[in-house]
Amino acid sequence: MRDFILKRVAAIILPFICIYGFYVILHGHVSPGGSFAGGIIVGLSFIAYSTIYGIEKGRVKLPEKVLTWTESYGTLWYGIMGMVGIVKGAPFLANKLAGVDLGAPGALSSGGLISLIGLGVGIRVASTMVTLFFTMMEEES
Amino acid sequence: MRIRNLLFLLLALLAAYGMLIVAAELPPYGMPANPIHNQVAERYVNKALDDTGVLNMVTAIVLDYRAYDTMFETIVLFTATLAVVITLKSRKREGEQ
Amino acid sequence: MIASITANLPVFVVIAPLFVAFVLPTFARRMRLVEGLVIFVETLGLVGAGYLASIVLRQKGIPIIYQLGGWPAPWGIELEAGSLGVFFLLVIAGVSLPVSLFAKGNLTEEVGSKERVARFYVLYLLLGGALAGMAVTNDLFNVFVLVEVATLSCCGLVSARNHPRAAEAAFTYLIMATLGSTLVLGGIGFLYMVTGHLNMGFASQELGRIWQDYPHVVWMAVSFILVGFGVKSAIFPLHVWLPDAHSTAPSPASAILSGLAVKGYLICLLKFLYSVFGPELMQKFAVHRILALVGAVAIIAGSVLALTQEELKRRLAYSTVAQVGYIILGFGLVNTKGLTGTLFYLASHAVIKSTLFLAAGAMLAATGKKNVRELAGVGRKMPITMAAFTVGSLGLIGIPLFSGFIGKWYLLLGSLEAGNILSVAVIIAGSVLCAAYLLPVIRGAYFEPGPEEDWKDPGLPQKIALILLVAAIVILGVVPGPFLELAKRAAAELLALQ
Amino acid sequence: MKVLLEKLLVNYPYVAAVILFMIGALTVLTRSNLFKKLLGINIMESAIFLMFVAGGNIRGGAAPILGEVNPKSVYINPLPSALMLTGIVVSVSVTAFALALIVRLYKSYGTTDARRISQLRDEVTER
Repeated sequence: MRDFILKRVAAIILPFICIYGFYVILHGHVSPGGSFAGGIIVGLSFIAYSTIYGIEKGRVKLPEKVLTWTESYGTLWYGIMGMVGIVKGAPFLANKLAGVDLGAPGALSSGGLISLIGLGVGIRVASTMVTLFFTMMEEES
Repeated sequence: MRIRNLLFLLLALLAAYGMLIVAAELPPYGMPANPIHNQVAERYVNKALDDTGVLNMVTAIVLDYRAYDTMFETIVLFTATLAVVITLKSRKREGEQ
Repeated sequence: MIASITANLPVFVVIAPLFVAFVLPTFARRMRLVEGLVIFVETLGLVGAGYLASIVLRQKGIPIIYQLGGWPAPWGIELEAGSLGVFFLLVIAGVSLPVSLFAKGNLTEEVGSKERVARFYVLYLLLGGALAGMAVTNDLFNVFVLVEVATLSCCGLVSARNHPRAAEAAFTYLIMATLGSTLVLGGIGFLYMVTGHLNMGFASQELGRIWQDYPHVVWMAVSFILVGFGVKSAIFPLHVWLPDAHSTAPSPASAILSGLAVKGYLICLLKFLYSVFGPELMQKFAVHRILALVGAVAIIAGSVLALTQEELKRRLAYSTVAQVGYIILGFGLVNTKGLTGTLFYLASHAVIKSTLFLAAGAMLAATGKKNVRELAGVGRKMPITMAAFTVGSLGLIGIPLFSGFIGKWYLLLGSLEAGNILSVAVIIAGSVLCAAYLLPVIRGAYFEPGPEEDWKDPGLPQKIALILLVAAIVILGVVPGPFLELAKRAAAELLALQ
Repeated sequence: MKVLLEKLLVNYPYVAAVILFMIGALTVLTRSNLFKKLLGINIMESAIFLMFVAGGNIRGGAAPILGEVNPKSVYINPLPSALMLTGIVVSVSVTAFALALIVRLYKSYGTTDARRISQLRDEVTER
């Protein structure tokens, strides 16, 4: 797409969409929304970038290797957070029982491992959406 | 083909009738006394803040009480990505990389 | 350290293959490392399952309960490694280790480049993890999520073969299987709406108390779950996706799909029927009659359909439809002997069908011939492969000293105890039909002259895999000992829950 | 009959779920276009999600997030909502994979019609 207006508007809006996505991910435990919704918003900002500026430029922003790594280690991150419980002598995926500080209710840092897990899931969902989009688009061309 | 579709329609209407009877028999919609609002839901509503320290109870369930389900949910996404990639990336294209 | 590993073993057997699966895509090009890791983690799984089985046997069948996240039962998710769970864990580990050995260095032909092989292994491990999860889970919704992981990875394995027919088979499979899991989710929804519990034990208790208030709802839940798992495990009239999917997949994938994936769904169905609804409710709703009838029809129809197939892999796929019939028939005999038989038959069919599919795959790879008639004379040129095929066939027919016999024997005893003469006749007729569609293959391979071509046995890892599986068939048939003991305990536990 | 209708009137979300479910099932069974089959599956799943979420609702209840509403009102049951979050993600994954398979089939056969594809396949095997 070679539309000048579209490109300028996208250049202004897309960073904010991306940041808003991260906001939704990080505030999943104190407000509506959460890691899945936020992850999809982050993924969409990259998808919109690739549709407007062309798939090659999108690929430069997020190379295949980065996507593979976020895919794999984003999923592994969940498991590692689960192992915290086992290391502390509690069952798998324990949070309060593992002795993690739950913090003040309503604060961004509250919830112990929940916000950390949520961040991992969010990044993972974003990279999934982008990977699906790239794979299908490259097959079309 | 037309006859087969009509047959399916009849079958579906029959099944719909059965399911409507079931829908009528289910606990009345939106009543606080339904079996679904038992001690399980009560604990989630009343003690989520003490147990997990988060305000959003849905997040508390998704990422703490039933975190094991959510782990498999991310695995479903992971599986779907791999399946899509293995289906669409042909042999030739990858040989070129 | 050791203590914390053994204490968390029920969850480790599920997540160990998954963890390896997550990291595999990042070094997809280093083939030997990938293969080594897969075989390593499968071996670990076998060791873990064996240790759990020894604990459960020593505890006289008291299940190991594991509360995830430390949340007690009705609130959190609970894993239960009882006799049934460890029995199926042993089957999973015992079958998937030889299959991954068979796949070693053998997949590039059927799947493609190194990256594709690595992704194939990832899907394979994810399927293994999901099946292990099904074996130990004790939560209704968790079953649904695990079933979805298994479904998606099965369809991925089918479409891994780079061929339009594989994609078509995978699409049909995906649509049918998703239809099935939607129905399962609906059934779980009905159960949850009337009981308010997702834990199997609590839901079962609550259901026993309130089912009279909601007879239609419970009936609808039973039928949704029966049809849902019926589609997924290819019970006869719902089997239409199976022959295409299982015959077009790469050989190790066919082995694991026919041997294990179908069994995973059957184990879930067994858990729903016996641990949630309970034997008493099943008999009140006459579910056991339906199951016995459906099983009998499936045995006969599947065997007849298998007889008409020319292609070897398709014949084996239809044979799976018939053998699933035996297992469903066993679910319908609500007594200890019948359930023991059905569980043992499930295990022995898992081993036997993987052997048959792997041997058929090796023959296909060596000769390039798909049809039964073209495989004449292969027995003398590929002695080990054909010997494995022969042992597998004899086991499937139910010759004494092979594992299939014990399962069928207990099924017969169970049918006699239930006074079900029809199923006795069907079990024997099924064996005869099974001989009719498998023995011609063996006769052709050994006693008919073949073309003068240079067909060879596969490489060393493949031979070891086949020998391991054959050893498992013979050992299960000659000294079933602890394995039969586990099956008996599991059957008793399932029946005592009422 | 009258009792049935009265009860159905109370349980109207479940009736909507039944209707949606049947629309989806008929679409899957009678349409030969692969996209429509996929859409039918999605509609069926939505029906089940609707049933779950409606089951967890309480009339006049508040969304299960603390500190946002007046404390007098009751909170609805958060468990079905959490379960359906998982269900939706599963449905998204299935849709993505099915779309990929449709793209693959379209590249091989040049059509998205199931009947046409099976015809083409038979022609290929006959040759």
